Amino acid sequence: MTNPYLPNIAVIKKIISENEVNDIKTFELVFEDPEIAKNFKYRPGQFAEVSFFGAGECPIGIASSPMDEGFLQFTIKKIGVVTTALHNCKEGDKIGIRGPYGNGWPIEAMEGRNIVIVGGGFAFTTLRSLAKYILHERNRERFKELTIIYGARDPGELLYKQDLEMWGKRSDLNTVLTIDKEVAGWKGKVGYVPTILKESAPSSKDAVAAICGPPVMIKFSIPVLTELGFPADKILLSLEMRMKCGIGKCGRCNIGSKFVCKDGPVFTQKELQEMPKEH
Amino acid sequence: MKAKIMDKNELQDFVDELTKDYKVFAPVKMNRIFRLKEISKGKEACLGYQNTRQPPKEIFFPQTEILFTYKMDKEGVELEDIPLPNEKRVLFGIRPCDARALVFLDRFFSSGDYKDISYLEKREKTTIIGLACNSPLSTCFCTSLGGSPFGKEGMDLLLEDINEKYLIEILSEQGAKLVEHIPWLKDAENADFERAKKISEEAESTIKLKIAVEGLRKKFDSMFDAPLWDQIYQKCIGCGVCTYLCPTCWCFDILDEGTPTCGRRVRIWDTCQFPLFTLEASGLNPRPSGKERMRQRVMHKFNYFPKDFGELVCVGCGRCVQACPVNLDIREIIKAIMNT
Amino acid sequence: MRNIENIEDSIREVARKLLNEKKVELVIGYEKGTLPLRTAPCFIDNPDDVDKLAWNASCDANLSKYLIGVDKRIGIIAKGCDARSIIVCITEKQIDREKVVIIGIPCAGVVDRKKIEAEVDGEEILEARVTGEKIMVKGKNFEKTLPKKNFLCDSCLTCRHRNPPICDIMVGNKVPEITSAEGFAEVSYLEAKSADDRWAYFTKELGNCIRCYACRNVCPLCYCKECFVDKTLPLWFGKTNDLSDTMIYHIVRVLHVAGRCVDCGACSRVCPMEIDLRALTKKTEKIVKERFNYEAGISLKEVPPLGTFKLEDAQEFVIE
Amino acid sequence: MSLVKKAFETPEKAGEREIWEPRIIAFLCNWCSYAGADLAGISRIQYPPNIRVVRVPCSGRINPYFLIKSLQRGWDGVLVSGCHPGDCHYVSGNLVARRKFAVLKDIMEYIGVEEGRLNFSWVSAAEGERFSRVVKKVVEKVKALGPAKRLVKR
Repeated sequence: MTNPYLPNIAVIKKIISENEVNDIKTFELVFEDPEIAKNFKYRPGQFAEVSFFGAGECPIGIASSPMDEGFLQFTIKKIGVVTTALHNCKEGDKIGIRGPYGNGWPIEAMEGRNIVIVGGGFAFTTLRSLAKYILHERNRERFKELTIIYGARDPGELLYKQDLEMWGKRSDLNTVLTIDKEVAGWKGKVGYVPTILKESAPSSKDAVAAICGPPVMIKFSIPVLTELGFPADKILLSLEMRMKCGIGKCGRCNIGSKFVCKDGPVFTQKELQEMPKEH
Repeated sequence: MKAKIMDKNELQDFVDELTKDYKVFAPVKMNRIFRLKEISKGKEACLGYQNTRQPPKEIFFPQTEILFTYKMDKEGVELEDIPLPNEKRVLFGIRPCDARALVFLDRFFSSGDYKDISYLEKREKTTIIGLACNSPLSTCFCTSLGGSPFGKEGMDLLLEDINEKYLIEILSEQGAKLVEHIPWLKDAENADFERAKKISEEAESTIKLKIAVEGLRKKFDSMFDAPLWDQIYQKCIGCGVCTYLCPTCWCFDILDEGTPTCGRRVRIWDTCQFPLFTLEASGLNPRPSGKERMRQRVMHKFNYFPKDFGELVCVGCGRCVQACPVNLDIREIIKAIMNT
Repeated sequence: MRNIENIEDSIREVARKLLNEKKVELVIGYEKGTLPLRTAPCFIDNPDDVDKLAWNASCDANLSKYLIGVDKRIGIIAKGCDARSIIVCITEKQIDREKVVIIGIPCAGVVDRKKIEAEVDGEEILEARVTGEKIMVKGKNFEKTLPKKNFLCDSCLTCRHRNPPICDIMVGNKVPEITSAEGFAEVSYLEAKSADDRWAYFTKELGNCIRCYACRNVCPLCYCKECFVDKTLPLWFGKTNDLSDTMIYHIVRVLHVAGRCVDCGACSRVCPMEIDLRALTKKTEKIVKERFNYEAGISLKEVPPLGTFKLEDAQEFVIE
Repeated sequence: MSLVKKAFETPEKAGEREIWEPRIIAFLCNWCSYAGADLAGISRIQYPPNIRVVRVPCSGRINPYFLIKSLQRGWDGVLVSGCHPGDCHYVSGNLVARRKFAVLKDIMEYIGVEEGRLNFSWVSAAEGERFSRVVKKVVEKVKALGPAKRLVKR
């Protein structure tokens, strides 16, 4: 039996800043030990415990897609003790990773269906992993139509700008970008995500919706999706609760009889309705 | 089920035998309260106590436990896992409710695909010798929750005080192995079993409090938004006494200590009663006030855990009732829930 | 001797009147506990259930903690020490004087449960009643009556403010104040010891602490939004229960109550590991008395000693 | 746990074998004591090299956490030095601090931390000579007490 809390060492290969304010960065990491890299199998939507020795560890969604060989990407916002320490790192520094944890997006259940991805602000990381996974040539034909609706406060806050551009050019998906308030030179839509979602009204026939964003956006998007005909068990949410151990032992992310880190973070709206309103 | 018998005055020699090749933990009186401490000689242990202030979980799941230490320099990071204890241990003289609580902890820490090895390793290497309760306290309500003053769950040996002698019931093969060491123990006759049985019925009858807990789990299903929670939590001051003294509370926090070049990662007890337990980095706290936190403590024990593991996870030891600074009595909460 | 019963009735009367006349929205008092010698805080907002309010010698909780951060007009039952805590919180702008109706109770000292349990050497007390100067305790196979004055809480033995310094309504007539008792006997005893002995004493006592923060959460002076032990940015002191972290937690907490603590004794009473925390708080009280000649919670106008300074403060500790 | 023991060592800890040299952290107020220390340096006044100076705007800025944290991290002695009462650049910084230090020193010594671990002094900008005397006195005191053990986090 190995110590479940022992992280594996990874080296920071690249650090990409995601917004002008530079408080959100994407870290590209490679495991020091190729053996570990080989059997670090993960699905989109899973997270890992990223640790900076001396500061602690925190659960971060894996932003890269499982199809990307050889590296892992984490998008981290500078907000707490560990994230501040990570933001002070430079390329070549060594940090700890343990995981992958959580159930991730239910890829098997989504196969052969239309996919609607609704993301808001900084919580687009695991949705991007899902989108990249679906758009990969080996997987694309297993899924039908893909719609991505992604909004942020202003253009600077939109994450993964190169991906968004690439997706804009592709024909086999429909990308709708929006920002909250009008900004000069912005060609995309303007308005909050729920309103834009209602406007673009993706068809709910044989479709699954994956949504992740700030609580206020989710609060207003769920009714829109139900109105569009999405049944409660076809709306998938990735919850953001305070987690610590990541393996369902420390009790922090306990809602009702479920642990968000073990039984989630992806839940269907149906499951959430049965759980106590504490998320 | 075989059993041995020994006179009361042979107890110290019994423990001395154990200390020869086991590391023995036993209740020791420290100024006014009893605590489980490692002892080297039989006479340090004293069994004239109702229950230890802290449950035996502190022996297996200590309040501060090092997960690993790290050392970082130019070449790389060197992680040193903490060597697991290898010496055999004996936990002497714990009460049936606490032993039963350990069974819950075992089930939880070994559930799922990530096992908590430091806890499980210590548990495996420890033989449990329980002490039956001849005179339960007024705050004890183990009989309402499936336990009993002479309960045998989770123990390897059970000492039953039958006036001038101790009846030692052997409950597991690990217990049997322990008793083989001690040649001068005599086998028990039926008269001893009868006397023990009589005392156990007497003890059980002293617990008058019978809380109807059948259907409690189902009743709680609809209790999440009950207005009752608004009154119950008002006097709670949000300290950690009830959870730190509870034998079936195991929430913890993980944090790093030291400098980036070398230090250690430590696991410490934590409690759902503190606001920081669920405070998120964004500032949102799903359990902002004492009401949600008090509700979480009660609901987890009587509804959430039973949904996963099938049984209510309170053993009725009464420690939270005795130690609560504002006398917030969980028995009253259960009664209030039952008759809403 | 004023008997306890009519105090209880007059408390209920006062509470009913205040609630009926809408002078207060809530009355905070004591109700009978579920265990012998125990009472619990109770919150009455409806005149009909004022009969839950009780008064006996076990009403030891310091209720002023429940006034902080509540924006309602509240009537509060306050003994001498509780009223002094309210004064301290008012001078520190945590409680609005207009919003509080202080129902003062001249206090003859509250009973210390742990002393009584020690007296019956751990046998369980099944029933107990305090009448006048006698405590009657009954267990499974014993019954004893004990003189109340030997089993008062330590802080009550040397309390010099049994009558609340300020109150809006006084229930029952004043009790004679004691002036003879020297409150710092225990502290002087410890001061006489050598540094090594004191270190040994405090490491043994504080080594039992399980960091449950009952002492902090019960103290009316500890109302910080984010306590220094909860801070992680910067992480000042560790949260583990190693000896060094635990001792520093208690040292810094006591530094924070220096010049504000009224010695209500709640911290020592609630400690589950029965650590005598008053050995530390009484020391700060002694320092503040000797150095700045200040006693906390006496009048609404005084400024706490550590919030001000004098040019001629003593500086014997400064190296010449 | 060899790693852990190193964890809380202050950097370049003197090895046990050579004679032990105390390590003292000195919080000097920028206007007086820091200037006093400068003057001692300029006028080549010798004083023991055991102190590591932390420059603070005023002795009033020093929070008791700094001093307690220093003792916890293994410093053998703490010296806090500010302007003489009445000379404070911020008028009352040292006066407020004096009360805080008085209470802190009494409590720490009451708990059992040896007298001499926490030292306070007033040194003005013109007293270079006096600064070196104060430092000598503190170093002797701490040397007599030996390495710090109490409150140090292992």
